[in-house]
Amino acid sequence: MREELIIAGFGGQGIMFTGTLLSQAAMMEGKFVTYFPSYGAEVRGGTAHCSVTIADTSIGSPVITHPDSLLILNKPSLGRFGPRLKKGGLLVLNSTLIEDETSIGGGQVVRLPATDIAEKIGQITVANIVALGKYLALRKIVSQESVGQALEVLLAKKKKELIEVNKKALLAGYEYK
Amino acid sequence: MREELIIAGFGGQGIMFTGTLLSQAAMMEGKFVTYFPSYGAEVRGGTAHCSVTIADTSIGSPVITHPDSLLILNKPSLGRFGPRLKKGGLLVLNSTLIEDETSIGGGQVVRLPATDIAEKIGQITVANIVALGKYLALRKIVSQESVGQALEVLLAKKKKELIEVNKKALLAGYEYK
Amino acid sequence: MKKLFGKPESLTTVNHKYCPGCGHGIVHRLIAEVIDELGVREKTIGIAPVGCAVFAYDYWNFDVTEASHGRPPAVATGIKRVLPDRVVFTYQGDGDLAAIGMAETIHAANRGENITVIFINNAIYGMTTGQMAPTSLLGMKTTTTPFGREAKIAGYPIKVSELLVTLEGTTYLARGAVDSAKHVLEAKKAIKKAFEIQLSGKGYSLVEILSQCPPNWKMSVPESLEYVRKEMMTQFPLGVIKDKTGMTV
Amino acid sequence: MKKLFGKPESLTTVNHKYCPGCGHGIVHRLIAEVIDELGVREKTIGIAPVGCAVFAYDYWNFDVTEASHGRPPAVATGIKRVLPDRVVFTYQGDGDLAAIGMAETIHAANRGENITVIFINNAIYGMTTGQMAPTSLLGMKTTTTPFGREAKIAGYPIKVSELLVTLEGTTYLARGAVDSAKHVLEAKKAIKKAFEIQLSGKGYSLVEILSQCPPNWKMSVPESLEYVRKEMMTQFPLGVIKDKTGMTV
Amino acid sequence: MPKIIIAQSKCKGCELCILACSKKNIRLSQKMNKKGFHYVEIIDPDNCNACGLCFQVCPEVAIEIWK
Amino acid sequence: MPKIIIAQSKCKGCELCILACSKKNIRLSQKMNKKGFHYVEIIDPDNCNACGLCFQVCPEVAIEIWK
Amino acid sequence: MKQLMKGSAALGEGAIQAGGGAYFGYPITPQNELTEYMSRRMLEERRVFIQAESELAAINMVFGASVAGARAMTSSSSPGVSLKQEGISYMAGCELPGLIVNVQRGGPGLGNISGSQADYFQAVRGGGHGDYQVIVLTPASVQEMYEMPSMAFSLSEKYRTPALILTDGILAQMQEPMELVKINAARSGDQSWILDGCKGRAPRKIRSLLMEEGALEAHNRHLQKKYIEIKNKEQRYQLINEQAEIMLVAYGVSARVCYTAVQEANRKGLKVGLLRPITVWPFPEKIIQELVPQVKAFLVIELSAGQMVEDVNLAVNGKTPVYFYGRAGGACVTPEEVIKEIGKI
Amino acid sequence: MKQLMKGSAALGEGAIQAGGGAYFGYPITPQNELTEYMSRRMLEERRVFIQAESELAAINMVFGASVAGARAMTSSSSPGVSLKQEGISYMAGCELPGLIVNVQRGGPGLGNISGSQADYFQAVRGGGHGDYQVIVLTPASVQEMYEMPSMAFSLSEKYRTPALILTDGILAQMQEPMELVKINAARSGDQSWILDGCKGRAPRKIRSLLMEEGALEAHNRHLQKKYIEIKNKEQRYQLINEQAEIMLVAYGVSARVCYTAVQEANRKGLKVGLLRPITVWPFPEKIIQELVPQVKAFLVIELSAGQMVEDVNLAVNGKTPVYFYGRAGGACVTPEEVIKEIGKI
Ligand SMILES: Cc1ncc(C[n+]2csc(CCOP(=O)(O)OP(=O)(O)O)c2C)c(N)n1
Ligand SMILES: Cc1ncc(C[n+]2csc(CCOP(=O)(O)OP(=O)(O)O)c2C)c(N)n1
Ligand code: SF4
Ligand code: SF4
Ligand code: SF4
Ligand code: SF4
Ligand code: SF4
Ligand code: SF4
Ligand SMILES: [Mg+2]
Ligand SMILES: [Mg+2]
Repeated sequence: MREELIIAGFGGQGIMFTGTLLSQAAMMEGKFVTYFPSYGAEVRGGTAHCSVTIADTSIGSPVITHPDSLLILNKPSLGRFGPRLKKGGLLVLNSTLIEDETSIGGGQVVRLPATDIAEKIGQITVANIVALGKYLALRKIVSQESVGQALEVLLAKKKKELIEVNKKALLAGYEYK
Repeated sequence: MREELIIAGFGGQGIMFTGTLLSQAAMMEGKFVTYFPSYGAEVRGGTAHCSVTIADTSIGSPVITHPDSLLILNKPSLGRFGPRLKKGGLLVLNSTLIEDETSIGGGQVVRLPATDIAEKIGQITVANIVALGKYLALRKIVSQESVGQALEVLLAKKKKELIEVNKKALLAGYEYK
Repeated sequence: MKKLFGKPESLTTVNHKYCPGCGHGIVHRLIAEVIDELGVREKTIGIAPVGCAVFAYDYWNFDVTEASHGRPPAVATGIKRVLPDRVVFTYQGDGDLAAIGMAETIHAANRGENITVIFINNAIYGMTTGQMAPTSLLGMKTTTTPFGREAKIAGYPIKVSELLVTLEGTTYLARGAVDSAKHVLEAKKAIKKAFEIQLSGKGYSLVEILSQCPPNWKMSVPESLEYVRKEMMTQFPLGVIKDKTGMTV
Repeated sequence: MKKLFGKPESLTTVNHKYCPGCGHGIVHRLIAEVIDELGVREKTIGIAPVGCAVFAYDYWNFDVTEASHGRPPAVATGIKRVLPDRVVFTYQGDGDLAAIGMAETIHAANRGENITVIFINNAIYGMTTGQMAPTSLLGMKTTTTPFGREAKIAGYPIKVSELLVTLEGTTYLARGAVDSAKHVLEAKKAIKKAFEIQLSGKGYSLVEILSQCPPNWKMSVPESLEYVRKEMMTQFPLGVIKDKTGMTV
Repeated sequence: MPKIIIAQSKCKGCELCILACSKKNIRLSQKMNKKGFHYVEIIDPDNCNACGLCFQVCPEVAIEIWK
Repeated sequence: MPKIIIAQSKCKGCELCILACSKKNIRLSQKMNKKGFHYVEIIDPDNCNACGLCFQVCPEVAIEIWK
Repeated sequence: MKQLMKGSAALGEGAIQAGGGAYFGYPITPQNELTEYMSRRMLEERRVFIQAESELAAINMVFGASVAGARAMTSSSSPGVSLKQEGISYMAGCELPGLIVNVQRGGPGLGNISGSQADYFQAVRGGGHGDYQVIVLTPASVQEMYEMPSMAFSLSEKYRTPALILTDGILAQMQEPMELVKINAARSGDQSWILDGCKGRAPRKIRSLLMEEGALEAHNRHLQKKYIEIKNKEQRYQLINEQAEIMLVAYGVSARVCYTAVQEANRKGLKVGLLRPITVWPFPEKIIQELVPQVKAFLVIELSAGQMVEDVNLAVNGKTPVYFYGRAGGACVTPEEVIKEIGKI
Repeated sequence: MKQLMKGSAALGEGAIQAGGGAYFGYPITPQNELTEYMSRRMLEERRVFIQAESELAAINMVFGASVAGARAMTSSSSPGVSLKQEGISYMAGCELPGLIVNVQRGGPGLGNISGSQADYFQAVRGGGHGDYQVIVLTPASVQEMYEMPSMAFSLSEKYRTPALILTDGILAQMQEPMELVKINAARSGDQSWILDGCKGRAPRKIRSLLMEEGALEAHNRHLQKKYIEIKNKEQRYQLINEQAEIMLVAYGVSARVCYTAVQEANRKGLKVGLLRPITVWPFPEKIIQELVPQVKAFLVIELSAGQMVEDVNLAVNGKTPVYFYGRAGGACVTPEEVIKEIGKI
């Protein structure tokens, strides 16, 4: 097993957190994992993205050129990363912010209104986790439970109060049809 | 023909001028010549010396390890350069300032009281030229006339008044027995 | 209808990459307006720093060169001495001008180079995401002073304009801010004066502008304006610090 | 019989390489005497500069390190932070301290490093044989200002002690000279005070010493003393420039 | 009546103009532009006096005022 | 009577001590030391008051004074 | 227990665990997280942290802290490391230990902030002046980022010459599981040169200026002897598939790319292996010379226009073909590209 | 008419005759006479002279003067040149012409002030960061010191990359007869990048920061293409005794030593020749490769612990034995030593 995922959106949409969360969960499951952020430092504006590779065997470069999957939370990122998706790959889109209807050659395109769903949950900033839930439902790279545990680890120190709403978002995404 | 000469003494004894003068004369005679100063910069005190190589064919390195001749104007320089003299080489000493009586293995040692002679001429600072005169008398590397002309070239701009006394010193050294 | 306010010719149409509320964009425009008003766009050479304003060459519609971090004063010196009739200015952040570039700053000022320096003091390293700057206030939490800037460890905020006062080479030193329209207009006057001094060959001029950096200060834009007014202006009072020409702004 | 005057313990017996009349040798002795008097020879670490005093490590009878040209304040900072209970001082010329090392000088001062800086201002680059220094007086002929230092080209003589006054990190700034026995004794008092400030943990102290360089000034020794008194002291007045401790020398 | 044009695509919603406007005549829109920023809009064009304060503080030079 | 010792080998003949001595009690020797400098000498040992002014200005620490 | 950690933080923690007593840095992307990490942790540990006014000041503070006996370090990225070259030459000349970290980014000039490997020559050929060497170590995982400072400090002290960890923006920014294993913090080598006040001993001097006739030449001979000893004793590397016919040679992040390429090539039945230098100075030339008879070709992979390939060429000395593939300017080579290059041989 | 001239003065006058418009220097032995010469002559010629506050400032003033279109230069000696490395990398990245002179002295660290050749690697392998090259010229006589600035400026402008004259304390300090021949001062190459105000044209920008995806890689490809062109077209050397069996390889002052050694060896009937690289980057590898079949051994002579010998090794690639003899730390090799080394082969 080897999954290369790029997560992309605006800065502020929790892109890096999503990637770290997934990586933490993968590590807790004993998998090999690398996480690589795009560093916005020295560039203001534009999109943020990160690359997560999860595998059964040790991983070489953390840099992903042609991802197996894409988690795209805003429109500019679709233009930037869409064309890079591996043939037959999976594209999960936040349809609240992306009206785009074009299909990706051969691949699976899944649209979910992540921001709307997050708003309904009462915390617009968890749209990323909603999208992650959907992605995990489609690619069972790591279990929902592991992500839940990872959430507890990562938020334990400073943001304990956010654990529940994030779990809710994860579930909402996971179960979104 | 190839002559390698080191001239050494205290800073202030006109060591560099003596070397340049000889080089200028050699050049005016159409010879190949290199002049290389020891740069006292970044070292205060100690001795000053310079290296002059004169030859019929083009000259490689201007650095002299074992000179054919030495022109030594003070005592510390004798200790430093004496041992380097080529076997059978010529050593001209300023006996006013160097009481040393040791001979140089196999070589020719010539002592002249250059400072005393210079004082008599009325310009203590031309002891260097006195010594040069003696040296030239012994090794006819360049002619006395060329050195005279070189003096005119070098002193023409700023120290015209010194040409005569320098010429006198040169002659005094040349003719010293 | 007449256009009362709009993009000056000396700005390109390229969009800034600055964060929302950042003062850099305002000062870029002020410089462009001054250059337009003085009619010197075609003889101006700007020097962009290494800092958030590193892309300034894309935003100004005149000749601009990059300079290595901290060295704009040296680069400006090289340009101005070769082309003394051109208008040459540097645009520098507090890290660029007062940390790594302190020696070049002092010496260009001391030589009285006939250049203009626009100095953006936002008390932080913006581009590298929020480290302490030489001008960071005591107690300020930055990514390299996680417990707040402490004088014993990290020294005091440097008052650059005051530091340069003792140098005979400096002709004009002033400090402004861009936290409000009023201050923006005052800052523009100071910038204009600085360029005029250069045009009349009177020597070195520097305008320091207190500027907000909301994200690295970890503040909202309104909070950052308050910080400029309450904290920054206390440490770095606005006004003309030196004016050898005797004229007031 | 008692020895009234003689070589202090903190000097070695190695002969100086300085030119006749040079002030460096006098200041070396003053430092050594002060260190002896304070009883700190065995816990002192000196930093020799790149300049005529580069061989100072041979002359002082305590631990001494070299530093690259201009960087003694940074080296001193490294040592003092690691060994805060040792006595750490730099010894620097005007080229070292005020030209290439200006940024390090300002920043160590601004951090209020608890070190002592002995600054030899001889208005020239001695070691490299007589080029202009940042402190060379206007009109002064040096090997790089053959027509005399002209402000338009080469800027103004920098008053280092005055420049540092505005920095909050500086505790004690004083200027002395070694042109006469009287001034030598005053200079010693200032040096002693500077070391005492360090010993009591009060922060950064700098003593600037006007010093003659007869050969590079192209003067006899007496002429050079006159130059110090007439020209140097006019531009660089003697006295305490700043004293945060409030005590007078 | 002055004409005030705010380039939505340039605006980053920093609200500096809102704080600057003496007429309190600018507000944040509910809508986002392509860059993901809520841009600002004039509340009442007739209430604008073309004072230019909003222009002065706008870091994006997103505002143009005609009269 | 104070004893004043001037190390000839160290002296560089800079004359600073000569200028400093209130008693005008130091002069340049006609002789040179090994380094090529005319060193200084005390004119009249009895005339020295051990004030140490000469010591203070000597860059070579060539002077020692006992009493 | 494993934990996710950023490469730069791992390096910082590794230096702290190794007894790093003094850190001096200046911000520059992509090494900021290291400076930031140290700004918190060093103070927590009551050790010395200073954000210097410049890279120049930082390396000279390291000089001072090292003189005073601390395990001292600095870190920067390419342009900032260029500014340290004079200081590094001084440290080598004065025989001072110390650690410099270069988180390489794209160049030349301001370049960009992506990971790169284009400062190899600067590191191993002495970007500063004079004949000197620093020991250059190259981690290839977050775990190694954590463990390498200890190795660097102790080699540096043992041989009294600065050590440099040559890494890049990718390794510094990435996170992967790693373990905070126990680190050896014992100081190694003679310490009788440290300046801490001459109590009970003769004063000591630290200097690189040697003006007496022949002194600097003698010092250089001493240095060269030391360098030869290091060359003989300290060549380190990792070898994957010793029996390979095509041997990739790569360090740091490009070794990771090659690792994936080797796996895939092997799957296809190709006899491809990987030699990963861990020290690039001393360069592991002995193993290369040993491999020469069996290897049909070396393929050197770098994120540069080709620098380490020269060391491979010098070691191989014409006896086997040496190929190169690289991408300069902050671009990263992919495993696919490596496989394609293997195909071309 | 011949005249005696110091190497450093000759270089300075040569730069002035070549139209050098701006000089920025900082004192350091043994190049002080060059700065001093320029301080007088540039003002006499009403050109720009500044004694900068440091070597760092000086190289960045050169950057500025070059941006403004002047033939700009700086000079220093080893430690000072180390401080210029960041600036040189920027100039290469921005494709700016300009001249840097390194009057090499003994290192590492403060070292001493004797002539040396230990900064070769720094010059030809890019002591700064990133993949870049500067054109490196090596004079071997006072006459060449005078003539080389013109060559340096024009190559530098033609290819828009900095040029470096790599000389040493011996050549700079020595005097020998030379002739003030007429120098070509014509500016070469395209000038449409100069910043002098955008009157009548679109504004221009000078930068080395390329953040857009792929831009820096493309820029590096462009630079490498240019470097390859220079390598192909600009290798310069002097060859004495083409038919020699033992070929000495040396540049600058050590080439002069070798010249004497060759004369003596030939007198003794030994078939010894000398290849003197005039450009050391690009290194004259083509002629070495041509010589390989006929030469029994190369003997490289340097005033260093062995740096250029690597370039000879890379060019020879194991096909002929390459020997090295050198002296580091400011000591000078003698013709006798060279002859002894020849004897050992
Ligand atoms: C030699 C060097 N050191 C460090 C950096 C990294 N760097 C880029 S911008 C910057 C500081 C920016 O701060 P400032 O000058 O205050 O500008 P701001 O971004 O705040 O406007 C630094 C340290 C660099 N590019 N080069
Ligand atoms: C990086 C570097 N630049 C330049 C030099 C050459 N240098 C040696 S000493 C010196 C200046 C000396 O002047 P100053 O600091 O005033 O000391 P002084 O000799 O006058 O006492 C210079 C420029 C050097 N050694 N290293
Ligand atoms: S980081 Fe600060 S200075 Fe930089 S663009 Fe953002 S607000 Fe402006
Ligand atoms: S050159 Fe000047 S500073 Fe240097 S030793 Fe001589 S007198 Fe003193
Ligand atoms: S021009 Fe004045 S009144 Fe009109 S919107 Fe702007 S600030 Fe408000
Ligand atoms: S000031 Fe400009 S960028 Fe900010 S909200 Fe107003 S229009 Fe938008
Ligand atoms: S001690 Fe006083 S009186 Fe005696 S020689 Fe010295 S200065 Fe003169
Ligand atoms: S002051 Fe010292 S060195 Fe100078 S003349 Fe007197 S004894 Fe000699
Ligand atoms: Mg800033
Ligand atoms: Mg000085």
